[in-house]
Amino acid sequence: MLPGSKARASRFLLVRIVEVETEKIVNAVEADTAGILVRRVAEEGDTIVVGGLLGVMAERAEIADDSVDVFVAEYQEHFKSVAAEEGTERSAEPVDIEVGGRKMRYLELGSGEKTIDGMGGDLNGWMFNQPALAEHYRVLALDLLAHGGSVKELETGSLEELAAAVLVLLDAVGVDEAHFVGHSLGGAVTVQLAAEAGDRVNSVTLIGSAGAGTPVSRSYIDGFIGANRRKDLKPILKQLFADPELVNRDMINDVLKAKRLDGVEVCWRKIADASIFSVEDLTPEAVLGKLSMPLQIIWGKEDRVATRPEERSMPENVVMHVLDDVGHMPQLEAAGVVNDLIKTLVDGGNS
Amino acid sequence: MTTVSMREALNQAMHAEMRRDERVILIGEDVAGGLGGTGEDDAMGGVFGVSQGLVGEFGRERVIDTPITESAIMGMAAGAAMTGMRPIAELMFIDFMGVCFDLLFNQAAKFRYMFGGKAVTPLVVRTTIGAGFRAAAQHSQSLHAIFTHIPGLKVVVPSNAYDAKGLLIEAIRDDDPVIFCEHKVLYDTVGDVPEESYRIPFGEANIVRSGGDVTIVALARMVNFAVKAAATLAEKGIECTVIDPRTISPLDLDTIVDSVEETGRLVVVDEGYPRCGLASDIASEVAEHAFGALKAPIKKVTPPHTPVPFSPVLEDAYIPNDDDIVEAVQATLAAGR
Amino acid sequence: MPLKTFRQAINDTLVQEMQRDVRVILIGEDIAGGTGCEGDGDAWGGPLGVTKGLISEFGPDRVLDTPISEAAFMGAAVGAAMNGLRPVVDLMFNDFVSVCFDQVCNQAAKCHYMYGGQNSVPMTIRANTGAGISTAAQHSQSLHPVFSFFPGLKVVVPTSPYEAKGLLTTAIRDDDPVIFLETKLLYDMEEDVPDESYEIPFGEANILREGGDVTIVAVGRMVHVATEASAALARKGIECEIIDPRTTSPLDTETILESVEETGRLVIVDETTPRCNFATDVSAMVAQEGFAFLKAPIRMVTAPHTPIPFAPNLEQLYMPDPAKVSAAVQQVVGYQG
Amino acid sequence: MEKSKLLTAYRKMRTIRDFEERMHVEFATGGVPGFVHLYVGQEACAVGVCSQLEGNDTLLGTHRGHGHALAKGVDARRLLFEIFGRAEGLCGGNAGSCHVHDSSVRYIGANSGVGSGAAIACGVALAAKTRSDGAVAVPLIGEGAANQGVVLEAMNLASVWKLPVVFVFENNGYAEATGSDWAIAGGELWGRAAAFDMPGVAVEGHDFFAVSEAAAELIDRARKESRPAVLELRQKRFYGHFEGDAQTYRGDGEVDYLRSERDCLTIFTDRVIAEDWLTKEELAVIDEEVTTLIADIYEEVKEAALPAESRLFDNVYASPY
Repeated sequence: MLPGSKARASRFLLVRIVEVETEKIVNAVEADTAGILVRRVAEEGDTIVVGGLLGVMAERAEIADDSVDVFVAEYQEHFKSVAAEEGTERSAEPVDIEVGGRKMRYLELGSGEKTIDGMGGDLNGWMFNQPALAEHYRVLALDLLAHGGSVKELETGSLEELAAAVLVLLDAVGVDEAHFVGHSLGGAVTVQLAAEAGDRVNSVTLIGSAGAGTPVSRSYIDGFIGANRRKDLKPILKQLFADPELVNRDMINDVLKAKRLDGVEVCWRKIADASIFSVEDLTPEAVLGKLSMPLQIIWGKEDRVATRPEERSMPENVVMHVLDDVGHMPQLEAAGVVNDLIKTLVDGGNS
Repeated sequence: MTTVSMREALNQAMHAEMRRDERVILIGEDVAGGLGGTGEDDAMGGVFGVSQGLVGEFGRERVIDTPITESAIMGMAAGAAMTGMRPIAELMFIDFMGVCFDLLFNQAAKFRYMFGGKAVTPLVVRTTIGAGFRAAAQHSQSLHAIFTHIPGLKVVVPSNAYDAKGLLIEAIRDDDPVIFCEHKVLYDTVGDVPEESYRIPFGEANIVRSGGDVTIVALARMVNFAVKAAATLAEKGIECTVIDPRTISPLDLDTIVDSVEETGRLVVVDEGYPRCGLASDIASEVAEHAFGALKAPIKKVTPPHTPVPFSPVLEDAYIPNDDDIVEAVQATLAAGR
Repeated sequence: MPLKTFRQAINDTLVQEMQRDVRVILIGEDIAGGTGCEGDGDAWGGPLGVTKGLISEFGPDRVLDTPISEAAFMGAAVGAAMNGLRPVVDLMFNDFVSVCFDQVCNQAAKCHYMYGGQNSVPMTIRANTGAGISTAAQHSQSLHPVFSFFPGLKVVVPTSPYEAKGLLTTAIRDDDPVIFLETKLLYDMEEDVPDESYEIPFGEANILREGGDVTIVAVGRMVHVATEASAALARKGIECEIIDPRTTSPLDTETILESVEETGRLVIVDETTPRCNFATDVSAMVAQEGFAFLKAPIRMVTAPHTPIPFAPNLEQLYMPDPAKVSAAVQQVVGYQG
Repeated sequence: MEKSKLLTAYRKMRTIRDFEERMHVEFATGGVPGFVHLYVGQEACAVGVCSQLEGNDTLLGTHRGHGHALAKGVDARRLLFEIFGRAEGLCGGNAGSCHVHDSSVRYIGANSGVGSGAAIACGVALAAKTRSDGAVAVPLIGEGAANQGVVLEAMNLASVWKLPVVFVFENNGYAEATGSDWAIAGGELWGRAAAFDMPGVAVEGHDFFAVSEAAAELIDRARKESRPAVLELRQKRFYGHFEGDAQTYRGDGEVDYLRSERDCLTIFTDRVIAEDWLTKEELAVIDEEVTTLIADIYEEVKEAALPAESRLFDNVYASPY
């Protein structure tokens, strides 16, 4: 027996598997240059800082090895200096605060407006948007109640409850008014906020949104909430993207990790019943026509989750953007376009 | 050569070895029976009557009845073996290993290795395996795989009277701990057995039948079913080789691989549980060492992953039989690369 | 997400489950420590410090120190589980199952079945497993194959703090006896682990790395050995898919088969002795169910068929390491049929 | 003792006797699968102990368990069906004679890992103690099993943990074919109790009144003080270790003596009539009812449905995958 002894383990300990989002989605979504992977620089098991070099792609496979070497060396050198300059900003961590006795989590970068995420997602869902926008504004990404790092308890799961929690959070961090971006469920919460507290909302961007007066796929929501195994979840997540191949193992694992937390399934079921299915019978006019701030809607043409409102049914104060070859996740699938649209609306509204 | 039952063949082996070597002793619950009673002295001769008559010839100093205390029995036998005796310890049902596992698995099996070769443990544990007696979940298991898993032990699973005698004599003369598994249902099966002593070496499989289409490896009682299945299949023009490994640790892999090299097809039959059992063990060795010769998936024939049920109808459904083997052989013939 | 060691993750889980459900109790030797002594009443928190602090929060009625008496307290856990509690038993070293094997394999595993489903036996047995810290032949074994062999048991071998927390939560909430094996060498491993409770379902393998050339199935710490090997192999252009079954019983055969269908090649890494172990189990399953996918022999990388030596250099030699895994992978990749 | 309790006790003892005597006959004619170990002669032991148990107390039986089950209140018909491996048996045909179990009357299975019940009882008692429901656990342990290490471990644990367990040793003279006087060092199981700091009592197991009186005191103490105790009951079995046992280890005339001088039913009947507690007529009514019951269920069982083969796979896990 080994009274009080510590197992001598350190030699076998390993670094954590790569952050999902960085490797897989960058590979899949952001690598818009067609090419052949000629050098894999990062190995699985390595942790790569955002912006770090994962691999080198070239137009031709037969590119000389030494020229790849030169490129890698130059890139690494450059990257080191950029990372040093940017320093602390890059390492911002999410913050947990108590709001009304409940824990909520948010991540603040830069200075400017706020974003709200969609159901089942968390603040990481804005990973391609928040840093880019933070170059211009103060940006808060936050986890709705029962999502991400926020508390996994709800009373009713209604839009009122979710929106109220957002307002309390904003009070707590000293934000009186802001531009709001909401995706999916986050969109419904944004609409609710804008209706309740319009004076605090400078503009609204809704992305593949619930709560805009059109139905959300019930089979998707039921399947998403019910699936607790990789095999069940995979076909469901594939509905999210125009290109189903974007759904990879790490993405599934991350969603499963979130779903498996105690209380999540019960909370999401409440939210689905109280917030998603309860508002789908309205019309876009009825919902959005009441709002007076600048309002834009971004929708993927291939969205199979949230029904896209017909453009002609939209009230006059709404501008609509439909993106080709994009599904329910425009902020990931076409991050650059979405970022530009947000920036245009925010700048236009402010100037 | 006389025709005797497997029970009698085992009894002969113990008689002969106890005569031959006075260090051989028999220890167990009711191996004689009658101690402390007012009736006969050799009242039981083991619950299956295998050791009947030994106490009459060798006396209670060498045929040692014990209280119901398997851990003490196995500990005592291991200690005696390490210090100059050659005990045969009876573990009435292999299921009872549950109450003496430490002595076999952590002690007897490891003495020689742990003590750097300084200890010799010539111990034979005679025990019974197998279902078919409506003895339900705690007296019907075939746990030979557990012992096979353990380095330091040798494991024997005889399928007939002739092999039983030769293998038991070999086990008694062997210098390592041997787990000798007697299938309950086989005690009454008869065969021709020489009256003289003879030895069958460990690690030499018996090729029971030769045929070029499929190799069937079967253990203990399953050998009989395999032979029966092979006869049925022969009528349909399918020729099987039936291999009885006789000892499963050590295992005569060469004979099995050689056969699969010829037939290209393998069916493994075992009455033990399917997970991490002998059927998997043999199948995996062939998948590694005879892969190039395989023409079809290896088929395992085992009971399901359930405890042994009591009810006759359920127990019959549980135990693999010749029909299951025929089906497996036909399935492997139907499949192909 | 906070960084936690494997040890802390387990401690957290026990605290949370005991807070959540008053029926959850802990039983084991020195899980508090100091009982009956003059000094600290939470002297040890288990010999490896995993249960430290629990007695302070939950008191001696729910954190029960025991005499050194595995058979008694394991049996007691079975009885308590059948009578409405949900005991978590600390067996300390999995090797000690040998002195309470009957309680685990003949009672806990079978009661639900034998009694026709009348009583469930919701108990979790935590035990440490594996070699690497010179605890020699009787305190270093990896016995997941022995447990997986028995129908009625579920067997979990977590590979990291995150996995340990989710799987232990599932184990405690599960209505069957679960063997939860904690690899000694992983206790100090750190990882992000949510503060909240979460369950990881049994029977769902984790794919740690995707690759099209070879499938590697590994359990426990061997997953990290395989990962290390695969990084080196990737530099040579060989891409491995690494599958951690998480639970060896139930086994996610589907994920393994799907992967082999892609890669056509399989290497299994298992720290146990080679006979009738988990590697043979997976190999035989694929040789039967996925034969048509195979382009090369299945290779098993295991410990040798010996007890575990003490001397650190011999012990290193005993355990599978990345070099052995790489060699096996290169063999199957280079196989010419 | 109240009259109703006496009638119940008599009915149970009579039922066990007739159930087992008929089983002896049926086994010989080959209708019973597997092994049976008969309880004839020991009826007063289990019935005496159970006369002092309350509804939430648990009894843990052994392989010689038909009498244990019936004494605890298990339905004779469903017990018989189980022994015959029929679908309607208590455990659906998974248990058989040696593992019969009935949670509805808090009878925890007969167990053929001898001695294991002693340890399991500790957990049953622990659960009762944790819930403060005032229940007691009573494992029945053969005197042969008493020499298993686990029984001694369980006695120690029960004492250290202060559990309401009454260890009842049924000393029926023989562990299989070995005499108990030889196999038990010191000769007396009750004497082992002192070493574990608990009271130990031995009584004649053929005397229902002696058994129930001793059991009453020990069970009551266990319940009130949450402490273990030992009760040793001495009464030789009338039949062999299992049916088919030639019993050559017994002395000449031993069973005849037991049947004429040590029959718990005769002793009970003589006493209740002599003391005017019950009448012959009252006993005769019970005899007749039991005779009819046994005849009926043995008739019925032979025609009863067998379990569906699919049941082979049921109940391996409580939460299957």
